[in-house]
Amino acid sequence: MPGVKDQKIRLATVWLSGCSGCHMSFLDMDEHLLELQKLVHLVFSPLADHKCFPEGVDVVLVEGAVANTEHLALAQTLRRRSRVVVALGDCAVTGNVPALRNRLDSEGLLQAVYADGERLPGLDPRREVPQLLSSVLPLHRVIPVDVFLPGCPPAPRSIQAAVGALIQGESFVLPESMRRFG
Amino acid sequence: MNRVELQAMAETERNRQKAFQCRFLCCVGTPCLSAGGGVVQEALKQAIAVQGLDATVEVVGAGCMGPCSRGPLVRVLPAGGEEAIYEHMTPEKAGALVEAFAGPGCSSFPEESRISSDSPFFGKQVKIVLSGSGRVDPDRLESCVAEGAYTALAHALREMTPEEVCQEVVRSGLRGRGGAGYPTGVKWNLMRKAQGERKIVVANGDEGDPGAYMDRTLMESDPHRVLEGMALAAYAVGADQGYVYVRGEYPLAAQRIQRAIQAAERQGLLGNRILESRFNFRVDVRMGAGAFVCGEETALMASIMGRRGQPVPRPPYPAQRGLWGLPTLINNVETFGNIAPIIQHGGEWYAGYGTEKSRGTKVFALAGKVSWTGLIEVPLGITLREIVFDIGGGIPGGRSFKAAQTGGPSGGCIPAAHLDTPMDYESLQELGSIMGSGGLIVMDDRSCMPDVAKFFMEFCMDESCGKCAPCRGGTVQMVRLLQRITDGGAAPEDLEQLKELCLLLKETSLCGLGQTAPNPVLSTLRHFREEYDAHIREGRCPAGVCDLSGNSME
Amino acid sequence: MDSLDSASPQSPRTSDFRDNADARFKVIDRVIKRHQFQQDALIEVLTAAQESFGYLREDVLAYVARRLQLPPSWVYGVATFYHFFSLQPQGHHQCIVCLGTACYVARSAEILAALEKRFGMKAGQTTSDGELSLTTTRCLGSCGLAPVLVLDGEILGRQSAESAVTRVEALLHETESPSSQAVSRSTESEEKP
Amino acid sequence: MAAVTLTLNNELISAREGQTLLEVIRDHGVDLPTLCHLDGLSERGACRLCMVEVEGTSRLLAACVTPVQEGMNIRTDSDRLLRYRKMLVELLLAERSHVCSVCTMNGKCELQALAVRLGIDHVRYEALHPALPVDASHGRFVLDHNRCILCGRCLRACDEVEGAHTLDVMGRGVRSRIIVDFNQPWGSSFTCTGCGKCVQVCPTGAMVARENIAGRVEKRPDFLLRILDGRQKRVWRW
Repeated sequence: MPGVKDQKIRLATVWLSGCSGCHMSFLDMDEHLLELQKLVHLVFSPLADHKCFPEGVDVVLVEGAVANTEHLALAQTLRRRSRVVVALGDCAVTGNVPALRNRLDSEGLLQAVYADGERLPGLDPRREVPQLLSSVLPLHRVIPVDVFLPGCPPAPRSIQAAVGALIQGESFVLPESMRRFG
Repeated sequence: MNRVELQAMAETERNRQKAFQCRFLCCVGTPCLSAGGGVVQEALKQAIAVQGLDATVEVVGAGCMGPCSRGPLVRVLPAGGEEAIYEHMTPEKAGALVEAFAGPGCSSFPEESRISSDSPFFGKQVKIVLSGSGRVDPDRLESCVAEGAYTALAHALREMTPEEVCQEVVRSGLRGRGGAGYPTGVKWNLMRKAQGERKIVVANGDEGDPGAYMDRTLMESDPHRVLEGMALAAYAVGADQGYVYVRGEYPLAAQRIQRAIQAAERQGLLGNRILESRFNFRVDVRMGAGAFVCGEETALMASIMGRRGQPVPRPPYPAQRGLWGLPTLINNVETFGNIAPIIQHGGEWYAGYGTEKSRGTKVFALAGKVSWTGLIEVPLGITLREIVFDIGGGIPGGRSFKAAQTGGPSGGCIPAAHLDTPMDYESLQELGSIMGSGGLIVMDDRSCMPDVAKFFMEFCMDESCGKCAPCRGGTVQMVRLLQRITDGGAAPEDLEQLKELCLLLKETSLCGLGQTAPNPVLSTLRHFREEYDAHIREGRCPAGVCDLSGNSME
Repeated sequence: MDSLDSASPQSPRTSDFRDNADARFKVIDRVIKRHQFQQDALIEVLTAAQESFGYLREDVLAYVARRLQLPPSWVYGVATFYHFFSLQPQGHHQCIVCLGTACYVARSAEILAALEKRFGMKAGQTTSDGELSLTTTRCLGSCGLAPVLVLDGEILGRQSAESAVTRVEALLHETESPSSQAVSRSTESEEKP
Repeated sequence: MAAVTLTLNNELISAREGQTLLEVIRDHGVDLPTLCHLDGLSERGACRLCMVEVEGTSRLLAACVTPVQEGMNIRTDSDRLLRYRKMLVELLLAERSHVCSVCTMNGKCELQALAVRLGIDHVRYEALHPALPVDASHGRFVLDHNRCILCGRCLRACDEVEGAHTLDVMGRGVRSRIIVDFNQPWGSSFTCTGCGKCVQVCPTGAMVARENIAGRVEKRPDFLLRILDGRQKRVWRW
């Protein structure tokens, strides 16, 4: 059925620096996921096993803040390869909890977590952890973002409304009743 | 002291001065003192003592003579001869001067280091406010009285009603010299009609604009001129208490004003029953402690009352409810400097200088990349070109003129294309700058305009009092954006955001600091947009000032 | 501030300054009296206090607040609003770099950067040995001499990054041997309760 | 008191002389956001959210400190005003670390509510994330500087209503901060009466009561008028 396949919307979800709560909220759409599944191809997601971000993505939901060079590179890639970028949840929108480290310097942070900590002996963060950015940034400080879905996490129905509109190719503004900040 | 005694004092002093064959006036303003003026004065005195000339030659400390970058300056006034100013004086040169005088031919002073009196630096100036600066000894009341101090006050107290004094000021067309340019006479009339148990007059000497030092110079050089202006104002509006608020950075000015007040009070020229009239006026000095925002009148009042210098919303205006709830008249020090000449010579005489809407003269502190820097007084309406190229002698080192910055952090940059703009309140405003208090900084082609804008924005950020949200948060964000531009990490949208913030601050800030803080950005964006574009789109600083390699992302 | 962390709510070091025979408190008293105990004279009183103590120690602020019958936070708020007041002891030597417009156009920022680099400090700080305080100012009104540096009150005009570093080094060198000044200073700071 | 007539968003209305524009606007049910204003406290005019357009003046006026005048023509909802309000709230959000998800006031916060009302879904400005402390030294209250918007309600309540003047602001500009006494831990304050008025009037999570930290916060900023009327007029409205 190649024809049918081509008509499906190419949806991606990305998990940067965050707790995965927004993905959980996405999954909390429950039975609506089944409807969604008929309309979209999930081409990249932490929920599936994809190695690299594909070309020609229609809508990408990005959870989490941009905390290290790997996030930065992925953000830039997904922007190039996607039509609509959605900042999903407070970490992507404001930096939220990950950005709390911005008042500390990143060297001291690595030291505290990987050297002074007891659980991960022998791990060299400079080799095995992607280089931290000097500060954690919300997604829109790194790439242009088309839609913001604030919330920690955003409510499933907000995600559903947004995704529903966007995969129809419509522009999306969160209805007033669903608005929230933080 | 009464009017007759005042005249007698002047006469005695003039006769005393005439008795000398030669008088050496040494500038004791801050710029000359920091260039070694004190040593020069001592050397002169010593040389005179050595030559045994004490009876025939006098060495006097006098105020600012103008070309500050050429200090220490000494003015030589030989009896009957032609006066001369000597620049870059040293103790050796001072000795040589005295020797030349003592030698044969009396007034054959050396040509070396002598500033030609027909130098264009002086030629285009008109000294009204500064007429006494550099001629009187600020620490001797007699010296000031000899040059006419307090005669206008004596005249007004005897011959004029308060209304007439106000009317004379209205007729002069004088506008506030602190920056905003509000008509002084109108302000006085409002104040005169204000109801209050007592009224207060404040001289705003919190000259915070970097590059501006007109008020300091006036207070240091001719303090009685300021006090007389204040007393006339007090008489006109019915006040009996005055404050001179002096910027904390100006200890010498505060000291001179303080001494002048004491001297004037001793002679009954200030205090109770001034000049044996029924007019009482006491003046006190209040020192700032380092806060630019205290130049704003409501913040200044808070500071005089010993509080955090944070502005409060107007109305009520100070004229309605000012210091301790009393009607308060606040004028700039330079504004007060204009009053005595206006009363003495009449408002119409004063209005004969300047332009239709900007009457009189204005003192500018000319600094930056010009050959002659210093303090100048010119009729309003003179062109920027005349100031920079005639008075200032042009740009040194074969560089080219790029912009002149007026009005300090609240002002803007005027590009070469507008060099023929007349310096008056309206023309400057049309160009996106302001007259401001009178700082005029000339920049050559080695100045980067976004960098200059960042400099002023940082200034405003540091000096924001932190009370209102747009100024407190907005200045920081604007500095960040300008930092990104000068670092090479900015995107074209950043420029849009910068412009939007400019409007926000301008329209929503609580006081003048925030409202005018965007001016340097707006004016450089208007006249030097291509430099911003070069930074943002081409990653290049045309003036070679910014290091654009450090992209701010990492 | 550190001394306060352990202070009990009833604490107020009132007794501290009652017993204080330090003549410098009398200087404050004189200024307060001259201003007839007016609360409005707070800035003048703080200025006088800083002149006699070198900086505004916590107990000095407390003394001023009590004498003028002002709440502590009011006095602290005023003392931290104005640039001139320092709540930290200053170095033996003061170096001020003018960052006024004329000086900035004459590249005084480079002078500041050179000094910061040479002495390993930022503007507003004092070296750990208490020898040098580096601060900035926005215009001293000596624009004809730009760029300007003030070393221990002496205004030096037309400076460059190199000349500035040299001048400061020379100044520090002068007092490198344990001078009497340094000794008296260190005992003074030990007096602090 | 004499009545004046004026126009509010194209509607002719009347007001009492001596009222502020804000009072009049609110009396007529028009929603004008404020943060620093609080009934019962002196006006500070600092948040600039209540700025309105008045015909004949090129400048915007802060409604809270502008007295009504006969014949004024006021607009509260122009595009320009909405844009500025949004920017002002964004600036406040960028200034400190307002991490709503881990705030006890989440859902009760006036700043957060305002962001929602103004349709702010992200902050365009660079978050400054200053390193500010949380003062949990007091037995009953917590002061979290990271959530403070410097509206000054707490210090006015402390000074004007309680009369203690324990709180004030130190520093200036973006480094301004609320202080207790000599900038000391709240718990060591010798002037604080522990009345909690500051906590009640704080619009954000900068001041909260300890017992609320894990639970739901209920602040009652309207109590001020009740006690002030009780004290001054001997009437108690509740």
